Amino acid sequence: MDIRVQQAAFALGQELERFAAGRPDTGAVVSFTGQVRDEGGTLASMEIEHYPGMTEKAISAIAAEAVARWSLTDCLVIHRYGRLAPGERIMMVATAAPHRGDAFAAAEFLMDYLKSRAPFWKKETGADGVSWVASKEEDEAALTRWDRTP
Amino acid sequence: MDIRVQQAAFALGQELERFAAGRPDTGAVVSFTGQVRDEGGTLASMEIEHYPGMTEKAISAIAAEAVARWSLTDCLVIHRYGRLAPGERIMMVATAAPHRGDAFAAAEFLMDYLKSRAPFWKKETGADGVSWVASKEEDEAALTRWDRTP
Amino acid sequence: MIDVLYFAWVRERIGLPRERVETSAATVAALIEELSAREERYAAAFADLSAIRVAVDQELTDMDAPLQGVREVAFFPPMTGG
Amino acid sequence: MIDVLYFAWVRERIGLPRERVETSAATVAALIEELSAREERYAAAFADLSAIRVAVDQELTDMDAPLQGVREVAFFPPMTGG
Repeated sequence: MDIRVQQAAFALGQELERFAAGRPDTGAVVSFTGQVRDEGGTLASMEIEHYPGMTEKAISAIAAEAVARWSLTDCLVIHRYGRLAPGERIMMVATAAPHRGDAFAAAEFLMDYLKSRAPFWKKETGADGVSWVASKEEDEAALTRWDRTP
Repeated sequence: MDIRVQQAAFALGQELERFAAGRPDTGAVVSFTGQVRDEGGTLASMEIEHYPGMTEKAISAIAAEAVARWSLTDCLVIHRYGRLAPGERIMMVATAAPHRGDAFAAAEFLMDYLKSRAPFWKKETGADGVSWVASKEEDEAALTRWDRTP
Repeated sequence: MIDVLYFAWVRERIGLPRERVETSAATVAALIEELSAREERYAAAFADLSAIRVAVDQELTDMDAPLQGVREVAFFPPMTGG
Repeated sequence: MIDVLYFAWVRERIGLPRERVETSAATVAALIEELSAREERYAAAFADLSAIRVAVDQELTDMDAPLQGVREVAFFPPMTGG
Protein backbone atom coordinates (compact mmCIF):
# COMPACT_ATOMS: atom_id res chain seq x y z
CA MET A 1 0.00 0.00 0.00
CA ASP A 2 1.52 3.26 -1.13
CA ILE A 3 -0.21 6.59 -0.37
CA ARG A 4 1.26 9.90 -1.51
CA VAL A 5 -0.11 13.43 -1.16
CA GLN A 6 2.12 15.85 -2.99
CA GLN A 7 2.32 19.14 -4.84
CA ALA A 8 4.69 17.82 -7.52
CA ALA A 9 3.59 16.17 -10.74
CA PHE A 10 3.91 12.39 -10.97
CA ALA A 11 5.01 10.22 -13.88
CA LEU A 12 1.88 8.17 -14.63
CA GLY A 13 3.54 5.66 -16.95
CA GLN A 14 6.52 5.04 -14.69
CA GLU A 15 4.31 4.72 -11.62
CA LEU A 16 2.02 2.16 -13.28
CA GLU A 17 4.95 0.28 -14.79
CA ARG A 18 6.60 -0.05 -11.40
CA PHE A 19 3.33 -0.87 -9.64
CA ALA A 20 2.47 -3.69 -12.06
CA ALA A 21 5.93 -5.23 -12.28
CA GLY A 22 7.42 -8.25 -10.55
CA ARG A 23 4.33 -9.64 -8.87
CA PRO A 24 3.56 -13.09 -10.27
CA ASP A 25 0.46 -13.56 -8.09
CA THR A 26 -1.21 -10.58 -9.79
CA GLY A 27 -3.40 -11.32 -12.80
CA ALA A 28 -5.13 -7.94 -13.04
CA VAL A 29 -4.02 -4.33 -12.63
CA VAL A 30 -6.49 -1.44 -12.89
CA SER A 31 -5.52 2.21 -12.88
CA PHE A 32 -7.52 5.40 -12.77
CA THR A 33 -6.09 8.81 -13.61
CA GLY A 34 -7.88 12.11 -13.05
CA GLN A 35 -6.94 15.05 -15.24
CA VAL A 36 -7.94 18.73 -15.28
CA ARG A 37 -10.47 19.26 -18.09
CA ASP A 38 -10.22 22.54 -19.94
CA GLU A 39 -14.05 22.88 -20.07
CA GLY A 40 -14.03 23.83 -23.72
CA GLY A 41 -11.11 26.18 -23.28
CA THR A 42 -12.79 28.26 -20.55
CA LEU A 43 -10.76 26.92 -17.62
CA ALA A 44 -7.60 28.87 -16.85
CA SER A 45 -6.43 26.88 -13.83
CA MET A 46 -7.49 24.73 -10.93
CA GLU A 47 -6.31 25.14 -7.35
CA ILE A 48 -6.58 22.17 -5.00
CA GLU A 49 -6.63 22.81 -1.26
CA HIS A 50 -6.29 20.00 1.26
CA TYR A 51 -6.07 19.37 5.00
CA PRO A 52 -2.47 18.37 5.73
CA GLY A 53 -2.36 15.62 8.31
CA MET A 54 -5.95 14.52 7.86
CA THR A 55 -5.58 13.90 4.11
CA GLU A 56 -3.04 11.09 4.48
CA LYS A 57 -5.05 9.52 7.33
CA ALA A 58 -8.31 9.65 5.39
CA ILE A 59 -6.79 8.11 2.25
CA SER A 60 -5.04 5.40 4.27
CA ALA A 61 -8.33 4.48 5.94
CA ILE A 62 -10.10 4.29 2.57
CA ALA A 63 -7.30 2.15 1.11
CA ALA A 64 -7.30 -0.14 4.16
CA GLU A 65 -11.04 -0.62 3.70
CA ALA A 66 -10.51 -1.56 0.03
CA VAL A 67 -7.82 -4.08 1.00
CA ALA A 68 -10.17 -5.57 3.63
CA ARG A 69 -13.08 -5.87 1.20
CA TRP A 70 -11.38 -7.30 -1.88
CA SER A 71 -8.57 -9.75 -2.63
CA LEU A 72 -5.89 -7.24 -3.55
CA THR A 73 -2.18 -7.83 -3.83
CA ASP A 74 -1.47 -4.08 -3.67
CA CYS A 75 -2.87 -0.60 -4.09
CA LEU A 76 -1.48 2.84 -4.83
CA VAL A 77 -2.94 6.33 -4.41
CA ILE A 78 -1.22 9.55 -5.49
CA HIS A 79 -3.12 12.84 -5.08
CA ARG A 80 -1.76 16.29 -5.83
CA TYR A 81 -2.64 19.67 -4.36
CA GLY A 82 -1.79 23.23 -5.39
CA ARG A 83 -2.24 24.97 -8.73
CA LEU A 84 -2.79 22.86 -11.85
CA ALA A 85 -3.22 23.81 -15.50
CA PRO A 86 -5.77 22.21 -17.90
CA GLY A 87 -4.56 18.79 -19.03
CA GLU A 88 -2.43 18.27 -15.94
CA ARG A 89 -2.89 15.11 -13.90
CA ILE A 90 -4.58 15.53 -10.55
CA MET A 91 -4.32 12.05 -9.12
CA MET A 92 -4.09 8.35 -9.80
CA VAL A 93 -5.09 5.12 -8.12
CA ALA A 94 -3.95 1.64 -9.04
CA THR A 95 -5.11 -1.73 -7.76
CA ALA A 96 -3.57 -5.17 -8.27
CA ALA A 97 -5.42 -8.44 -7.69
CA PRO A 98 -5.40 -12.07 -8.78
CA HIS A 99 -8.67 -11.50 -10.68
CA ARG A 100 -10.13 -8.58 -12.62
CA GLY A 101 -13.39 -8.25 -10.70
CA ASP A 102 -11.59 -7.39 -7.48
CA ALA A 103 -9.18 -4.96 -9.16
CA PHE A 104 -12.03 -3.06 -10.88
CA ALA A 105 -14.33 -2.95 -7.84
CA ALA A 106 -11.56 -1.77 -5.52
CA ALA A 107 -10.45 0.98 -7.93
CA GLU A 108 -14.01 2.27 -8.28
CA PHE A 109 -14.50 2.11 -4.52
CA LEU A 110 -11.29 4.08 -3.95
CA MET A 111 -12.39 6.73 -6.44
CA ASP A 112 -15.90 7.06 -5.00
CA TYR A 113 -14.53 7.53 -1.49
CA LEU A 114 -11.63 9.80 -2.46
CA LYS A 115 -14.16 11.98 -4.26
CA SER A 116 -16.36 12.66 -1.22
CA ARG A 117 -14.48 11.53 1.88
CA ALA A 118 -10.90 12.74 1.47
CA PRO A 119 -10.37 16.40 2.47
CA PHE A 120 -9.66 18.02 -0.89
CA TRP A 121 -11.41 21.07 -2.34
CA LYS A 122 -11.12 22.31 -5.90
CA LYS A 123 -11.33 25.94 -6.95
CA GLU A 124 -11.55 26.82 -10.63
CA THR A 125 -10.45 30.00 -12.32
CA GLY A 126 -12.31 30.38 -15.60
CA ALA A 127 -14.30 32.69 -17.83
CA ASP A 128 -16.78 33.44 -15.03
CA GLY A 129 -14.07 34.22 -12.49
CA VAL A 130 -13.11 32.10 -9.51
CA SER A 131 -15.43 29.50 -7.99
CA TRP A 132 -15.28 26.50 -5.69
CA VAL A 133 -16.31 23.27 -7.37
CA ALA A 134 -19.61 22.14 -5.86
CA SER A 135 -19.96 18.57 -4.69
CA LYS A 136 -22.40 16.56 -6.79
CA GLU A 137 -25.35 14.68 -5.40
CA GLU A 138 -24.41 11.80 -7.67
CA ASP A 139 -21.01 11.54 -5.95
CA GLU A 140 -22.68 11.17 -2.58
CA ALA A 141 -25.17 8.71 -4.08
CA ALA A 142 -22.31 6.69 -5.58
CA LEU A 143 -21.19 5.75 -2.06
CA THR A 144 -24.43 3.94 -1.28
CA ARG A 145 -23.70 1.23 -3.82
CA TRP A 146 -20.88 0.03 -1.57
CA ASP A 147 -23.22 -0.49 1.39
CA ARG A 148 -24.37 -3.88 0.19
CA THR A 149 -21.40 -5.23 -1.72
CA PRO A 150 -19.04 -7.50 0.23
CA MET B 1 -9.58 4.04 -31.31
CA ASP B 2 -6.42 1.98 -31.45
CA ILE B 3 -6.61 -1.84 -31.69
CA ARG B 4 -3.48 -3.97 -31.82
CA VAL B 5 -3.09 -7.75 -31.90
CA GLN B 6 0.55 -8.67 -31.67
CA GLN B 7 3.06 -11.27 -30.57
CA ALA B 8 5.56 -8.72 -29.21
CA ALA B 9 5.53 -7.36 -25.68
CA PHE B 10 4.17 -3.84 -25.16
CA ALA B 11 5.43 -1.07 -22.89
CA LEU B 12 2.51 -0.57 -20.50
CA GLY B 13 3.76 2.69 -18.97
CA GLN B 14 4.63 4.29 -22.27
CA GLU B 15 1.35 3.22 -23.83
CA LEU B 16 -0.72 4.66 -20.99
CA GLU B 17 1.37 7.82 -20.84
CA ARG B 18 0.84 8.42 -24.54
CA PHE B 19 -2.84 7.48 -24.41
CA ALA B 20 -3.60 9.89 -21.54
CA ALA B 21 -1.57 12.83 -22.84
CA GLY B 22 -2.65 15.93 -24.69
CA ARG B 23 -6.39 15.58 -24.48
CA PRO B 24 -7.83 18.47 -22.47
CA ASP B 25 -11.44 17.22 -22.82
CA THR B 26 -10.55 14.04 -20.91
CA GLY B 27 -11.08 14.09 -17.16
CA ALA B 28 -10.76 10.35 -16.52
CA VAL B 29 -8.51 7.60 -17.85
CA VAL B 30 -8.96 3.97 -16.81
CA SER B 31 -6.58 1.18 -17.73
CA PHE B 32 -6.70 -2.57 -17.26
CA THR B 33 -3.69 -4.83 -17.64
CA GLY B 34 -3.84 -8.62 -17.67
CA GLN B 35 -0.76 -10.55 -16.57
CA VAL B 36 0.15 -14.24 -16.50
CA ARG B 37 -0.18 -15.50 -12.91
CA ASP B 38 2.38 -18.08 -11.85
CA GLU B 39 -0.29 -20.07 -9.93
CA GLY B 40 1.90 -20.48 -6.88
CA GLY B 41 4.94 -21.31 -8.96
CA THR B 42 3.29 -24.22 -10.79
CA LEU B 43 2.80 -22.48 -14.13
CA ALA B 44 5.69 -22.87 -16.56
CA SER B 45 4.23 -20.96 -19.49
CA MET B 46 1.07 -19.88 -21.27
CA GLU B 47 0.42 -20.15 -24.99
CA ILE B 48 -2.23 -17.92 -26.53
CA GLU B 49 -3.77 -18.96 -29.84
CA HIS B 50 -5.96 -16.63 -31.85
CA TYR B 51 -7.88 -16.44 -35.13
CA PRO B 52 -5.97 -14.01 -37.37
CA GLY B 53 -8.36 -11.82 -39.31
CA MET B 54 -11.34 -12.40 -37.07
CA THR B 55 -9.54 -11.24 -33.92
CA GLU B 56 -9.05 -7.67 -35.09
CA LYS B 57 -12.63 -7.51 -36.41
CA ALA B 58 -14.13 -8.87 -33.19
CA ILE B 59 -12.15 -6.46 -30.99
CA SER B 60 -13.00 -3.52 -33.26
CA ALA B 61 -16.70 -4.37 -33.02
CA ILE B 62 -16.51 -4.59 -29.21
CA ALA B 63 -14.65 -1.27 -29.02
CA ALA B 64 -17.14 0.39 -31.39
CA GLU B 65 -19.97 -0.81 -29.15
CA ALA B 66 -18.23 0.71 -26.10
CA VAL B 67 -17.79 4.03 -27.91
CA ALA B 68 -21.48 3.97 -28.89
CA ARG B 69 -22.66 3.23 -25.35
CA TRP B 70 -20.55 5.61 -23.31
CA SER B 71 -19.17 9.12 -23.70
CA LEU B 72 -15.58 8.23 -24.49
CA THR B 73 -12.91 10.45 -25.95
CA ASP B 74 -10.77 7.44 -26.90
CA CYS B 75 -10.06 3.77 -26.29
CA LEU B 76 -7.12 1.45 -26.74
CA VAL B 77 -6.86 -2.35 -26.85
CA ILE B 78 -3.59 -4.29 -27.13
CA HIS B 79 -3.75 -8.10 -26.95
CA ARG B 80 -0.82 -10.46 -27.38
CA TYR B 81 -0.67 -14.02 -28.66
CA GLY B 82 2.06 -16.68 -28.62
CA ARG B 83 4.09 -18.00 -25.72
CA LEU B 84 4.24 -16.01 -22.48
CA ALA B 85 6.10 -16.60 -19.22
CA PRO B 86 4.60 -16.03 -15.71
CA GLY B 87 4.52 -12.33 -14.89
CA GLU B 88 4.41 -11.29 -18.54
CA ARG B 89 1.67 -8.93 -19.68
CA ILE B 90 -1.01 -10.49 -21.84
CA MET B 91 -3.06 -7.44 -22.77
CA MET B 92 -4.22 -3.99 -21.84
CA VAL B 93 -7.24 -1.80 -22.43
CA ALA B 94 -7.50 1.91 -21.73
CA THR B 95 -10.50 4.22 -21.89
CA ALA B 96 -10.64 8.02 -21.76
CA ALA B 97 -13.77 10.02 -20.97
CA PRO B 98 -14.86 13.37 -19.59
CA HIS B 99 -16.16 11.62 -16.43
CA ARG B 100 -15.01 8.63 -14.42
CA GLY B 101 -18.24 6.62 -14.56
CA ASP B 102 -18.05 6.28 -18.34
CA ALA B 103 -14.35 5.42 -18.32
CA PHE B 104 -14.81 2.68 -15.70
CA ALA B 105 -17.96 1.18 -17.25
CA ALA B 106 -16.45 1.09 -20.74
CA ALA B 107 -13.23 -0.54 -19.51
CA GLU B 108 -15.17 -3.25 -17.67
CA PHE B 109 -17.42 -3.78 -20.69
CA LEU B 110 -14.38 -4.16 -22.96
CA MET B 111 -12.82 -6.69 -20.59
CA ASP B 112 -16.01 -8.73 -20.19
CA TYR B 113 -16.46 -8.95 -23.97
CA LEU B 114 -12.79 -9.55 -24.79
CA LYS B 115 -12.86 -12.41 -22.29
CA SER B 116 -15.67 -14.36 -23.97
CA ARG B 117 -16.24 -12.87 -27.42
CA ALA B 118 -12.81 -12.31 -28.93
CA PRO B 119 -11.24 -15.41 -30.50
CA PHE B 120 -8.37 -16.13 -28.12
CA TRP B 121 -7.64 -19.43 -26.40
CA LYS B 122 -5.16 -19.98 -23.59
CA LYS B 123 -3.18 -23.14 -23.03
CA GLU B 124 -1.19 -23.58 -19.84
CA THR B 125 1.88 -25.71 -19.28
CA GLY B 126 2.22 -26.48 -15.58
CA ALA B 127 2.83 -29.14 -12.98
CA ASP B 128 -0.06 -31.26 -14.33
CA GLY B 129 1.09 -31.04 -17.93
CA VAL B 130 -0.54 -29.11 -20.73
CA SER B 131 -4.19 -28.04 -20.62
CA TRP B 132 -6.52 -25.59 -22.32
CA VAL B 133 -7.93 -22.99 -19.96
CA ALA B 134 -11.66 -23.65 -19.56
CA SER B 135 -14.08 -20.77 -19.95
CA LYS B 136 -15.81 -19.84 -16.71
CA GLU B 137 -19.55 -19.68 -16.27
CA GLU B 138 -19.04 -16.42 -14.39
CA ASP B 139 -17.42 -14.90 -17.47
CA GLU B 140 -20.48 -15.71 -19.56
CA ALA B 141 -22.72 -14.48 -16.75
CA ALA B 142 -20.75 -11.22 -16.58
CA LEU B 143 -22.01 -10.32 -20.05
CA THR B 144 -25.63 -10.26 -18.96
CA ARG B 145 -25.07 -7.22 -16.76
CA TRP B 146 -24.57 -5.16 -19.93
CA ASP B 147 -27.99 -6.13 -21.31
CA ARG B 148 -29.80 -3.47 -19.31
CA THR B 149 -27.24 -0.70 -18.95
CA PRO B 150 -27.44 2.12 -21.52
CA MET C 1 -15.96 -25.23 -51.42
CA ILE C 2 -15.71 -23.79 -47.94
CA ASP C 3 -12.58 -23.15 -45.88
CA VAL C 4 -13.11 -24.84 -42.54
CA LEU C 5 -10.85 -23.72 -39.68
CA TYR C 6 -10.28 -25.34 -36.28
CA PHE C 7 -8.79 -23.75 -33.17
CA ALA C 8 -7.52 -24.80 -29.75
CA TRP C 9 -8.52 -28.35 -28.69
CA VAL C 10 -10.89 -28.69 -31.65
CA ARG C 11 -7.84 -28.25 -33.89
CA GLU C 12 -5.87 -30.72 -31.79
CA ARG C 13 -8.60 -33.40 -31.85
CA ILE C 14 -9.20 -33.10 -35.56
CA GLY C 15 -5.48 -32.90 -36.17
CA LEU C 16 -5.32 -29.99 -38.59
CA PRO C 17 -5.79 -26.22 -38.48
CA ARG C 18 -7.77 -25.81 -41.70
CA GLU C 19 -9.01 -27.64 -44.75
CA ARG C 20 -11.09 -26.99 -47.84
CA VAL C 21 -14.35 -28.90 -47.72
CA GLU C 22 -16.59 -29.77 -50.65
CA THR C 23 -20.07 -29.64 -49.17
CA SER C 24 -23.67 -28.93 -49.99
CA ALA C 25 -24.66 -28.65 -46.33
CA ALA C 26 -27.26 -25.92 -45.91
CA THR C 27 -26.39 -25.01 -42.33
CA VAL C 28 -23.53 -25.19 -39.86
CA ALA C 29 -25.30 -28.05 -38.07
CA ALA C 30 -25.53 -30.02 -41.33
CA LEU C 31 -21.82 -29.43 -42.00
CA ILE C 32 -20.97 -30.77 -38.53
CA GLU C 33 -23.04 -33.89 -39.25
CA GLU C 34 -21.23 -34.43 -42.55
CA LEU C 35 -17.80 -34.01 -40.94
CA SER C 36 -18.69 -36.24 -37.96
CA ALA C 37 -19.82 -38.98 -40.32
CA ARG C 38 -16.45 -38.88 -42.11
CA GLU C 39 -14.05 -40.02 -39.43
CA GLU C 40 -13.87 -40.77 -35.74
CA ARG C 41 -11.64 -37.75 -34.95
CA TYR C 42 -14.34 -35.38 -36.23
CA ALA C 43 -17.05 -37.22 -34.31
CA ALA C 44 -14.86 -36.93 -31.18
CA ALA C 45 -14.27 -33.21 -31.66
CA PHE C 46 -17.98 -32.53 -32.20
CA ALA C 47 -19.31 -35.01 -29.62
CA ASP C 48 -20.45 -32.27 -27.21
CA LEU C 49 -21.86 -29.38 -29.22
CA SER C 50 -22.46 -27.31 -26.09
CA ALA C 51 -18.67 -26.95 -25.95
CA ILE C 52 -18.38 -25.80 -29.57
CA ARG C 53 -18.60 -22.22 -30.84
CA VAL C 54 -18.80 -21.32 -34.51
CA ALA C 55 -17.91 -18.31 -36.64
CA VAL C 56 -19.13 -17.92 -40.21
CA ASP C 57 -17.05 -15.56 -42.34
CA GLN C 58 -15.39 -14.41 -39.13
CA GLU C 59 -18.60 -13.49 -37.30
CA LEU C 60 -19.78 -15.45 -34.27
CA THR C 61 -23.07 -17.18 -34.99
CA ASP C 62 -24.96 -20.35 -34.07
CA MET C 63 -25.51 -23.84 -35.41
CA ASP C 64 -28.55 -22.83 -37.48
CA ALA C 65 -26.59 -20.31 -39.56
CA PRO C 66 -26.99 -20.90 -43.35
CA LEU C 67 -23.91 -21.69 -45.43
CA GLN C 68 -25.10 -20.33 -48.78
CA GLY C 69 -22.39 -18.11 -50.25
CA VAL C 70 -20.15 -18.58 -47.23
CA ARG C 71 -16.36 -18.73 -47.68
CA GLU C 72 -15.08 -19.58 -44.22
CA VAL C 73 -16.42 -21.50 -41.23
CA ALA C 74 -14.45 -21.83 -37.99
CA PHE C 75 -15.04 -24.19 -35.05
CA PHE C 76 -13.51 -23.68 -31.62
CA PRO C 77 -14.15 -23.98 -27.87
CA PRO C 78 -15.51 -21.06 -25.79
CA MET C 79 -13.05 -18.21 -25.95
CA THR C 80 -10.71 -17.37 -23.09
CA GLY C 81 -9.15 -14.02 -23.94
CA GLY C 82 -8.37 -11.04 -21.75
CA MET D 1 -8.39 25.66 24.13
CA ILE D 2 -9.19 24.05 20.81
CA ASP D 3 -7.53 24.60 17.42
CA VAL D 4 -10.28 25.45 14.96
CA LEU D 5 -9.44 25.11 11.26
CA TYR D 6 -11.34 26.36 8.23
CA PHE D 7 -10.98 25.22 4.63
CA ALA D 8 -12.13 26.30 1.16
CA TRP D 9 -14.98 28.86 1.13
CA VAL D 10 -15.52 28.48 4.88
CA ARG D 11 -11.95 29.73 5.32
CA GLU D 12 -12.56 32.55 2.84
CA ARG D 13 -15.79 33.72 4.51
CA ILE D 14 -14.34 33.65 8.02
CA GLY D 15 -11.15 35.20 6.71
CA LEU D 16 -8.58 33.02 8.42
CA PRO D 17 -7.31 29.44 8.09
CA ARG D 18 -7.10 28.61 11.80
CA GLU D 19 -7.40 30.05 15.27
CA ARG D 20 -7.21 28.93 18.88
CA VAL D 21 -10.60 29.15 20.57
CA GLU D 22 -11.30 29.30 24.29
CA THR D 23 -14.57 27.44 24.65
CA SER D 24 -16.59 25.33 27.01
CA ALA D 25 -18.96 24.14 24.27
CA ALA D 26 -19.90 20.52 24.82
CA THR D 27 -20.52 19.65 21.16
CA VAL D 28 -19.61 20.77 17.66
CA ALA D 29 -23.09 22.29 17.30
CA ALA D 30 -22.60 24.34 20.47
CA LEU D 31 -19.21 25.56 19.21
CA ILE D 32 -20.82 26.69 15.95
CA GLU D 33 -23.44 28.63 17.93
CA GLU D 34 -20.73 30.32 19.99
CA LEU D 35 -18.72 31.28 16.93
CA SER D 36 -21.80 32.48 15.00
CA ALA D 37 -22.75 34.74 17.95
CA ARG D 38 -19.32 36.37 17.85
CA GLU D 39 -19.29 38.10 14.51
CA GLU D 40 -21.25 38.36 11.30
CA ARG D 41 -18.59 36.62 9.19
CA TYR D 42 -18.95 33.45 11.32
CA ALA D 43 -22.73 33.63 11.14
CA ALA D 44 -22.46 33.97 7.36
CA ALA D 45 -20.11 30.99 7.04
CA PHE D 46 -22.34 28.77 9.21
CA ALA D 47 -25.69 30.05 7.88
CA ASP D 48 -26.47 26.80 6.03
CA LEU D 49 -25.27 23.87 8.11
CA SER D 50 -26.30 21.37 5.43
CA ALA D 51 -23.34 22.74 3.44
CA ILE D 52 -20.86 22.29 6.32
CA ARG D 53 -18.83 19.20 7.10
CA VAL D 54 -16.82 18.76 10.27
CA ALA D 55 -13.79 16.76 11.34
CA VAL D 56 -12.84 16.33 15.00
CA ASP D 57 -9.20 15.43 15.57
CA GLN D 58 -8.96 14.75 11.84
CA GLU D 59 -11.83 12.26 11.70
CA LEU D 60 -15.06 13.08 9.85
CA THR D 61 -17.97 13.25 12.27
CA ASP D 62 -21.26 15.11 12.75
CA MET D 63 -22.60 18.13 14.59
CA ASP D 64 -23.46 16.14 17.72
CA ALA D 65 -19.86 15.04 18.29
CA PRO D 66 -18.63 15.86 21.83
CA LEU D 67 -15.66 18.19 22.28
CA GLN D 68 -14.36 16.91 25.62
CA GLY D 69 -10.60 16.31 25.33
CA VAL D 70 -10.55 17.36 21.69
CA ARG D 71 -7.55 19.22 20.28
CA GLU D 72 -8.60 20.11 16.76
CA VAL D 73 -11.91 20.84 15.02
CA ALA D 74 -12.11 21.60 11.29
CA PHE D 75 -15.01 23.06 9.30
CA PHE D 76 -15.25 22.85 5.51
CA PRO D 77 -17.67 22.36 2.61
CA PRO D 78 -18.38 18.92 1.09
CA MET D 79 -15.16 17.49 -0.29
CA THR D 80 -14.39 17.43 -4.01
CA GLY D 81 -11.29 15.28 -4.40
CA GLY D 82 -10.42 12.71 -7.03
